[in-house]
Parts: sequence; C-alpha cells; structure tokens
Amino acid sequence: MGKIIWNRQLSKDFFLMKAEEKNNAEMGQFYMLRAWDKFPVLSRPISIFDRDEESVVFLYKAIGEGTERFTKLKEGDEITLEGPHGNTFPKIEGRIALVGGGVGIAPFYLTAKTLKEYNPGSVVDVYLGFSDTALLEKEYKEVADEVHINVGGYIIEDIDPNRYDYVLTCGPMIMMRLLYQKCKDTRAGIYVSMENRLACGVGACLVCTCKTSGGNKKVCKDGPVFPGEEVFGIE
Amino acid sequence: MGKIIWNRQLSKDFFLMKAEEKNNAEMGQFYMLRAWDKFPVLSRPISIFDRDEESVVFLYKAIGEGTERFTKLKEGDEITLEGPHGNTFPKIEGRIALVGGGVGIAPFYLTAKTLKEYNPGSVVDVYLGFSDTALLEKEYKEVADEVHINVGGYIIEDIDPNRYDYVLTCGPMIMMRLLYQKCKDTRAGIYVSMENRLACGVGACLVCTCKTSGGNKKVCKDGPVFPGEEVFGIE
Amino acid sequence: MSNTKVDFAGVAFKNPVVLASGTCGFGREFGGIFDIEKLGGISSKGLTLCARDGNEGIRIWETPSGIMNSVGMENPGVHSFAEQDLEWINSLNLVNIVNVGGHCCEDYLEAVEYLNQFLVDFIELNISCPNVKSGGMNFGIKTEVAREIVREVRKLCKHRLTIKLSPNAEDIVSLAEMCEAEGADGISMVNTFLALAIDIKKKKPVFNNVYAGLSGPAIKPVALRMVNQVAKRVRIPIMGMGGIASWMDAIEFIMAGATVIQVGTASFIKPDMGLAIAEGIRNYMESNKIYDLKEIRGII
Amino acid sequence: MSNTKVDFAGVAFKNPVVLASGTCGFGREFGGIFDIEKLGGISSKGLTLCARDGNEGIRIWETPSGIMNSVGMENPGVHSFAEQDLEWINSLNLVNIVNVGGHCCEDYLEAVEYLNQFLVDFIELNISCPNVKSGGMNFGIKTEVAREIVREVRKLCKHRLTIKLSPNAEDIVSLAEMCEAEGADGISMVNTFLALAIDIKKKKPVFNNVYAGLSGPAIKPVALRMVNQVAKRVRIPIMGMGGIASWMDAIEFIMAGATVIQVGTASFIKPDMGLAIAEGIRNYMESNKIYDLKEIRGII
Ligand SMILES: Cc1cc2nc3c(=O)[nH]c(=O)nc-3n(C[C@H](O)[C@H](O)[C@H](O)COP(=O)(O)OP(=O)(O)OC[C@H]3O[C@@H](n4cnc5c(N)ncnc54)[C@H](O)[C@@H]3O)c2cc1C
Ligand SMILES: Cc1cc2nc3c(=O)[nH]c(=O)nc-3n(C[C@H](O)[C@H](O)[C@H](O)COP(=O)(O)OP(=O)(O)OC[C@H]3O[C@@H](n4cnc5c(N)ncnc54)[C@H](O)[C@@H]3O)c2cc1C
Ligand SMILES: Cc1cc2nc3c(=O)[nH]c(=O)nc-3n(C[C@H](O)[C@H](O)[C@H](O)COP(=O)(O)O)c2cc1C
Ligand SMILES: Cc1cc2nc3c(=O)[nH]c(=O)nc-3n(C[C@H](O)[C@H](O)[C@H](O)COP(=O)(O)O)c2cc1C
Ligand code: FES
Ligand code: FES
Repeated sequence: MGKIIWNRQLSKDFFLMKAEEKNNAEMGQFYMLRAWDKFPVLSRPISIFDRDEESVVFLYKAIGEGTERFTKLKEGDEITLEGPHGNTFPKIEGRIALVGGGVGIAPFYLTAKTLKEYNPGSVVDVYLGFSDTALLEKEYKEVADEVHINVGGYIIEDIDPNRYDYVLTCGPMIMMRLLYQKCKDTRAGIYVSMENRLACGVGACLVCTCKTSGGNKKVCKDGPVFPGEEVFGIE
Repeated sequence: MGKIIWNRQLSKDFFLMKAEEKNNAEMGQFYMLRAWDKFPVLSRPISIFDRDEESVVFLYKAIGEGTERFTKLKEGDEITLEGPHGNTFPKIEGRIALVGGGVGIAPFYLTAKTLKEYNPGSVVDVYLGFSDTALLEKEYKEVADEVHINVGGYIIEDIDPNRYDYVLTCGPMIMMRLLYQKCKDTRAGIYVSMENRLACGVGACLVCTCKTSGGNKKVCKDGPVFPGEEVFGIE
Repeated sequence: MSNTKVDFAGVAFKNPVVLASGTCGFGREFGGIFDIEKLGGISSKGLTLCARDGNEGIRIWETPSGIMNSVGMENPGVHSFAEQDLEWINSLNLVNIVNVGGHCCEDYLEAVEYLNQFLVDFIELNISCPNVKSGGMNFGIKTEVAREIVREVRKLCKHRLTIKLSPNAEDIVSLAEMCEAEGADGISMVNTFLALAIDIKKKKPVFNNVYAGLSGPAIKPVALRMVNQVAKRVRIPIMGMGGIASWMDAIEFIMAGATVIQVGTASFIKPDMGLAIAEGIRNYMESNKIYDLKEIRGII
Repeated sequence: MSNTKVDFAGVAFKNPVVLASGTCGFGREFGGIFDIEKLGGISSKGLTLCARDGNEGIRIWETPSGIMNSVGMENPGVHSFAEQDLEWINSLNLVNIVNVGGHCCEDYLEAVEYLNQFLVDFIELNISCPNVKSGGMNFGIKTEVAREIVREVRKLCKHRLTIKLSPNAEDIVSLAEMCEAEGADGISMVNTFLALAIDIKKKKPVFNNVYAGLSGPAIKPVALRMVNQVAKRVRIPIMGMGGIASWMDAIEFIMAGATVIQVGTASFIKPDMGLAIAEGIRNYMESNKIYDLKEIRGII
C-alpha cells in the first residue's frame, strides 16, 4: 500500500502517476497495481517509468475499467503496489536503440537513464512512436542521446538497425515482430518486452505463458523481457 | 445524475450529504442512490432528510459497501438519484410525535418542517434515539417544538402517547413494534416507516413485500409509510 | 439503413430487447419512468393459476456482481391478471409474453387453458423457478420429467409457446432438444442459478427457503455458454438472458445464437437499462454496417 | 483457547486454509512473498502423466467478479514434479495435496501409480477440468462415467484420495455419493464453471478452445449451495471452494459443511489472501468463543 504523490494527465488518455514505494526496482520490471477492493478481480500490470528509493513513477494509458480508475486517483489516495516483478532489460553497453510504440515507451525512460549511468560511453537513442500526440519528448531528451519521434506513422521505419549493437523494444506485437524481422540479419541484437494478460503476476498460475524457442516461458516471471529470437524466431 | 454540493461527516459513521436534484419530493419519500457503475448491483434507498427545489439532503449511516462509497464523495462528484419514490407521511394536524431510532431519524427533519408549515398550530415534537452520540439537535430544534434526545437508552420510554394525536416512527423493527404496542390502546394513531431490502425501488420486482392486514404491500411503492395497525396489528 | 427488427417464431419484435419475467411486474411501473414502448417486448411477472403470497423472510440478497432472490412467485393469479392487466399490456406497442409457472401439472394446464381465450403473443412456460419448494424446480431438472409437462401444455396451448429453461438442469441441451421435439416455438434461457447465502452471525441461511436464485452479471459467462450450446443443437429460436447489462453483452448473446435477449437484473442497476441496450444495439449495427441481426446471429 | 486445527480423513491441517490447484504453482512463487507455512496446505498445479504445453491463445479473461481461464493443464508431468518439486514441498510444514488430471483412464492410472512411491498427503483427482478437449470434462459430468475412473484409481492409489468435482456435473450429489461408495477419502469441490466469452469486435470466442472455466467471487453462491447439498448426503469430509475471498466466505463454507476450504482466484486479488483468511478465521473463533470448527461445521 502506497500513497499517490501526484497523478497528471498528459494527453487525452495518457497519464503519469507517482506513488510512494520503497524499492530497488530495475529497468524493465513492472508492478501489479490495484486501486480498488475486490472488483475488478485482477490487478493491472504497469511498467516502471522511473523510480528512486522512495517512489515509483508510472506512465499509463486509460483503456478500460482498471486504468480508468487510476485516472481518478488524487494526491494522498492509496494504491496497492505488488512488485517489482519480472526480469529486467539486460545491462548492455555500446550503441543502443530503445524503441517504444504507444504506451510501450513507458519502460524506456528508466532504461535510458540506467544504461547511460551504467556506461556513460554508450550511445542510447530513443525512438518513440505515437498514434496522435507526441509526449514526454523533453523528458526523454534529458536521459538519452537522440530522441526520434514519429506521430501517426511507423516508428520502425525511422530506425537503421545497422547503426546499433542492441535494439530493445516494447509495444504492439505487430510492431515488435516487424522490428525483429528488420534486425534479424543485422548486427543488432534485439530484446522485446511482452505484454501478455497476467493474473498472479508472480509465476504461480501459468496464464501468461509465451511460447519461446526454449519452451513455454512465463511473461510475468521469466519475462517480460526476452531475446527477440526466442519469441519471434520460432514463428 | 446530480452533483454533490457537500458531504459532511457528523460522527464516526453518520454523514449528511447534499446533492443537486430538481425535485418536488415530499416528507417520507426516498431516493435510490448510486455512486458507482455496475458494482455493487443494487442502488441504495436513502430517505429525504431535507430538500428545496434544486437539491436534496440525505442523512446516512455508513454500514457497508454502498454507504461506505458515499462517504468518499466530494463536492462536484456525480451521483445518480432515482426518485423520489414511495408514499409520504400523512398530512396530519394536532399533537404529533416524530420518533426516530438511529438513522431512522432521517425523514423527520423534513417531516417536522412540513407539518409545521402545513398547520403552524400543530404541536410537533421530535424524539431522537441514538446508541452513542447525539446528532443534529440544533437542526431539529429549528423545525420542531420540543426535541427529546436519548443516548444509549430506549427513546420510546421517553414518550407518553397519551399526549399525542399521532405518532410517526422510523427505526429498528423492534423499536417500532414496541412503540406500536405502547400506542395501541391510546388515542394516538401510529404510522411506521419500513426499511425492507429493495431492488427496483419502483414496485416492479416484489422483493420488498411486507405482510399487512390489507394483504401484501410493496414497501417501495405502497410504502414506506404504513399505518402501524396494518403492519403490526396482524402479528 | 440498419433494422433492429427480428422475427421470433413468426412474431415481429421491433428490436430484440425484452424485459425479463419477474423484474418488471406487468410493465406499469417502469412505464411510468421511461418509454417502454421503445423496447421489443415484455415478459410478465410469473403467473400461477391461483394468486400466491410468495415467500416469507428476506427475498433479496446482494452477491458479488449478482443478486439472489426468493420471491417465490408472488402474483395475483391468471384470472386477476387477465382482468386487470392484460388489456393495458395489449394496448402497448410491445410483444406481450405471459410467463406462467405452477406447482403441479394441473396448475400449469389450467392456467394455460384459461389464457387461451385472451390475446397473448407468447406463453413463456417457466419450468424452472427454483423458489417454490414443491414446484418449478423439479420440472426443469430432468429432461424426461420436463417432457411430460411440455407435451401436455403444448397439446392444450393455443398460443405460441416458449419454454423457459433452468441452468440447474442436468443436461440443458437435451432439455432444449426435447422442447423442440415436443413442438415448442422457442426457448427462453436461462432462469436463475440455485445458490446459497449464509448469515454467519445468525448461523442460518439468509433465505427461509435456504436456497434462492442467483442472477445478474456474475452469471453471464455461464448463461452465454449455455445459450451457445443450445443454439448449436436446436432450430427453434432462443430468447437469451442471464446477466445482460450492456449492449455489448446483448451482442455476445446474439453472436452466441440468441434471436431475442431479455434484460432482468440490470433494470435494477438502471431502470431504463433495456432502452440503453436497444439503443446500443442500433448504434452498433449502424457503425458496423450490419443491416439485419441475422448477419451476426449464431456466428460463434 | 480456540484451535484452528482440523482433521481431514485422518490428516491434521493446522488450519483449514489450502491454496487451490492451478493458482499457486507448487508453492514456490508465493513462498517468496509471504510465509506460506502459516497455511494449512497447498494443492499443486494439476499434473498429468506427461508434460503438457497447455492451450494456445488467450488464457485469462476478466468477467464481472470473476475470471475465466483456459490454461489447459500446462504442467511438467508427474516425473519432473517428483524429481524437482516434491522434496521441497515435503520440507514445508504444510499438508501436501497433489492434484492429478488426465486425458484418458490410462493416464490417470499411470500417474497415480507412479506417485505411490513418493511421500504425499493426498492425491486430489481432478475429474473435472473443462479445458482439455478430450480430457477431464467428460469424466466428471456423468456419475456412471466418473465411477469407472474413481474405482480404478482407488484400487491402485495407496495415498489418501480426494475427488475434485465439477460444478458442471449433471448431478453433483450423486457424483459425490458415488465417490464415497467407491472409497474416496474426501471430496474437493468445486472446479470452474464452463463458460463463454465472445470478442464482439473479432466476432470470435475469446478462447481458442471456445469454452473456458469461470472462477472467483461470482460463483461463490452457487458453489456454496453445492457444498451444502453434498455435505448433507455424504459422510466423507469436503474441501470446499469456489470464490472464497474473505474469512466470512470461508466461514460460510464451513457452516455449509466443508472441513477444509481452498482459496484460488482470490490469491490474484491479493497474493497473501489465504493468510488473511486463516487469520480471520482464528479471530472469528476467538471472538465468538468457538474452540473447534466442529462446533459450526455443517450447521446449515
Ligand atoms: C508487463 C506489462 C507491463 C505493462 N506496462 C504498461 C505500462 O507501463 N503502461 C500501460 O499503460 N500499460 C501497460 N501494460 C498494459 C496494461 O497492463 C493494460 O493496458 C491494463 O491492464 C489494461 O487494464 P484495463 O482495466 O484498463 O483494461 P481492460 O481491458 O478493462 O482489462 C481487462 C483485463 O485485461 C487485461 N488487459 C487488457 N489489456 C491488456 C494489455 N494490453 N496487456 C496486458 N493485460 C491487458 C487487464 O489487465 C485486465 O485483466 C503492461 C502490461 C504488461 C503485461
Ligand atoms: C425506504 C428506505 C429508506 C431508508 N433511508 C435511509 C436513510 O435515510 N439513511 C440511511 O442511512 N439508511 C437508510 N435506509 C437504509 C439504507 O438503505 C441501508 O443502510 C443501505 O442500503 C445499506 O447499504 P450498504 O451498502 O452500506 O450496506 P450492505 O449491507 O453492504 O448492503 C447490502 C444490501 O443490503 C441492503 N441493505 C442493507 N441494510 C439495509 C437496510 N437497513 N435497509 C434496507 N436495505 C438494506 C442494501 O441496500 C444492499 O442491497 C433506508 C432504507 C429504506 C428501505
Ligand atoms: C426478482 C426476480 C424475480 C424473478 N421472477 C421470475 C418469474 O416469476 N418467472 C421467471 O420465469 N423468471 C423469473 N426471474 C428470472 C429472470 O426472468 C431471469 O431469467 C434471470 O433473472 C436471469 O436474467 P438476469 O441475470 O438478466 O436477471 C426472476 C428474477 C428476479 C431477479
Ligand atoms: C488459473 C487457474 C488454473 C487452475 N488449474 C487447475 C488445475 O490444474 N487443477 C484443478 O483441479 N483445478 C484448477 N483450477 C480450479 C481451482 O483449483 C478452483 O477449483 C476454482 O478456481 C474455483 O475456486 P476459486 O473461485 O477460489 O478460484 C484452476 C483455476 C484457475 C483460476
Ligand atoms: S501471471 Fe500467473 S504465471 Fe504469469
Ligand atoms: S423493490 Fe421492487 S417492488 Fe419494491
């Protein structure tokens, strides 16, 4: 149980929300959030946008029952945070592209920050694809080298995988799949962050299974981050 | 759909809430209130404490899921009001006692006010029984002749039915039954306001049926107010 | 232009939304609140041959996303209904479905026979009410027990006949097949699920009758499955119901195979929910260029 | 002093709370989050003879106060379980219930026979999983079909045996009576309700398998009724479940006749819900001066 520190509307359906939570979470992980008692039944998985030791920031898109409820939260309201759950993006160095589509941009703020801290010599470029309104450009510029924005088009067209050692991506399956295809025969190693539906969030119920070349994996526990090859290489 | 004008905590579990609602409601009627989408399923019946043409005031006790939600409402929040439903207290004159137990005091503010307006020559005394904290004494004094308060005891012990032409009561069944017994062989005619569980609130589903000497009656539509004799005379 | 009209056993409903039996009286009360003639039809409170007082004690209890009821078929009896309510109902531009229940075979038959002389669009035979100890429940559980009553009623009944099935049936598909074989014009499904609530303070069941009927959104996924199973196996049309509380729910039932849908508990969420659903269906049809609900009915 | 201990078929549970099969893996994951040894027991993810990959497509869907799942018995198979997990589970101070499913009679028998050699408190025979097309479902619907498998398994199984019943059974009471007659040590009930969800945009069922299993608070009133009906008719003890999400719910199940209760879906509401329920039961007992749950068990 943490308290909301603030909850800001960024655009029609995007919100940024900060909550109290002692943590040592890492880039790519997520929390199961809940701001209600027993209805709806399931908590909602939301990635970590940013964090410090005492708090976590979430970027979320209001799409249904649960996320709509999050939009109503005000400073001081209580929210249940279970986590941090899941694995993290790999600690890599070199030339790195972070590619987010829609709310899939969420994990890449902390990821850019972390990778630059880890090796300030790394080049970390961020590619953000939006369907209608660009968001958070200024914020991403503070933590990344280049920030590429695409509104209404296909962000992956803006990327030349040959410029990079690594590509990390999160967003719609179709986008991640195409990006995997685009990277496959280049030097860039690609990691994808999966968004299956979760129930327990901790690896106990097997509703989030993802077929990989290494057999069934749990998105909530073995993931959400997988080497692109493992997920899309078997399709 | 109306907006909350204010919502004030009076004691540990009693609240007074004012909401926008154009109405010409009368004493003894109630609204079906709802401040949520589909969960819980049923709306909550709450009596009219006070009203003017543009608004209604409710006195409610937080006891469960629904009323707890009402306590969270803030100025400007929306609430659905279906009503006014039900019959009213009779327009009577003379010496009248209004006897409320617990949150059963709710309808008697508007009732006292209305009966005094109807005939300023009437004597309208209010008897309020509370289990721990007395509430709203000042307010009732403004609209009634005498206000008797009993905390922790039995309010009906304070009443001499022979002093009155009419006794109107609302509260726990056990209290209303005892009061009926007490009035039975006196000159005072007694009316009781029933609190059965409702679903539709408009007379369509028959879940609120109350056995009376005149056959089954619907508390939500034929009531909530019944002559005491009709309800308790057949027991 | 989309047309919400549907044909059910030869009767035209101007839209597929009907208020479910027991949740809307005889239509008068809701009629005072919104324009019920914008609906497709109305199914009356369950009627029995003689008037009934219904069950004693608590009659309604809330559960997570559902309600349990134990009204126990309180009703004025078919005679009073025919004298006092039928003319008014028939004056409305609505398909008029008269729901009939009973204690025993004779009750059903006499009630149905009595109604033969009146103008009625459908008799909806409730073989499934779980509230009357000696009544409805038993008829609707076993196909062969139900067959008897359906057969006898069918012989006697001059009106179109739809049989209201219980989700507590041992085999709801075989029950529906039996109804079709015995000449029913349609199936109404489902009635409430037999359920229990306990007052742990009193250490007693909440309801005097111990078990009561569960309805509302909680049961929707199971009701929908049953409608789909039956729709795959019978050719007579289905009035589908059980927890429908939005136009999306209604479309699900139609895609599962229902021709008409009924709205019960959801009218307690919002008295004019039926209307909102009818409007939602129309909007859905228009924006998806569906001209007739046939195009999506039973496509699952 | 109140004592939450219960005896189930000769096995002592320190309290009546067990995590339900399929919702807690083999206990490891929740074990990292709270002290699971404060529970009474744990029922393993359903195991089959051979490893299974489970169903494709969406596996979970939210419904009003419920969830539908279609995991399809993904599991590593009994051999891998025995080698990799069993020792760890047995090291815990918990009653160890091993849930076994299967495609066909031979699968069940081989799995159960294989497990004879290991330390296990109970085999919980799942004859009710609605997800495996050719599997579980069929066994649990008709009493006489189920009898065969229960009889064969009972002959072979050296462990205590509890049979997990499906709420989709045609007659759950006769099913339970059959289990008792065939020598089962207990009954676990209920599994999930067969249900349907439709994606109206895609005009397709949400689940690849079309139907899936409904669980959670939505089903509680019906599950509770079934437990009560069975408790009145069998003498072997019952592990009751279906939507339990508070200690009050648990007490209802105990009053309805359950000896042990299982918590499934509610662990997704709050991972340590089982613990909260166990603590709630203890507090309830103390404040109501109940020394042994026997005093309230089956009092409805
Ligand atoms: C590991 C992970 C990280 C995520 N990070 C973010 C994030 O940072 N910001 C953000 O806005 N969203 C994120 N999502 C998606 C987010 O969880 C869903 O948008 C959200 O659960 C939708 O809930 P709802 O009640 O608004 O929608 P509803 O459609 O009402 O939800 C119904 C059910 O479906 C599930 N569901 C619906 N859409 C999705 C989805 N796209 N992915 C997973 N489950 C879904 C819900 O959790 C719920 O159980 C993440 C998902 C996962 C798995
Ligand atoms: C005509 C009428 C007028 C009323 N006027 C007032 C009033 O002015 N102020 C006030 O505080 N209360 C009033 N009540 C009682 C009030 O409706 C209940 O306290 C309230 O519904 C409890 O809801 P809950 O969700 O907090 O409780 P829960 O126990 O969670 O409710 C569960 C269900 O039971 C019903 N229920 C529970 N207690 C009662 C009860 N005592 N009477 C009727 N239904 C109940 C609820 O409506 C709901 O459907 C009135 C009741 C009736 C019938
Ligand atoms: C209060 C109440 C009374 C009901 N009475 C009847 C009845 O008399 N006859 C009948 O066939 N069904 C009756 N039903 C069942 C409904 O018609 C419907 O089949 C059931 O509630 C499922 O639909 P729902 O979830 O939309 O309510 C009643 C339901 C409720 C809630
Ligand atoms: C995700 C999930 C997986 C399940 N897997 C199994 C299983 O493998 N074997 C089994 O017997 N029951 C299984 N069940 C059923 C539960 O054990 C339980 O019987 C059912 O969910 C009802 O209880 P609940 O409402 O508390 O969840 C599963 C349930 C869920 C939600
Ligand atoms: S959500 Fe339960 S295992 Fe992943
Ligand atoms: S609440 Fe429906 S008739 Fe009174």
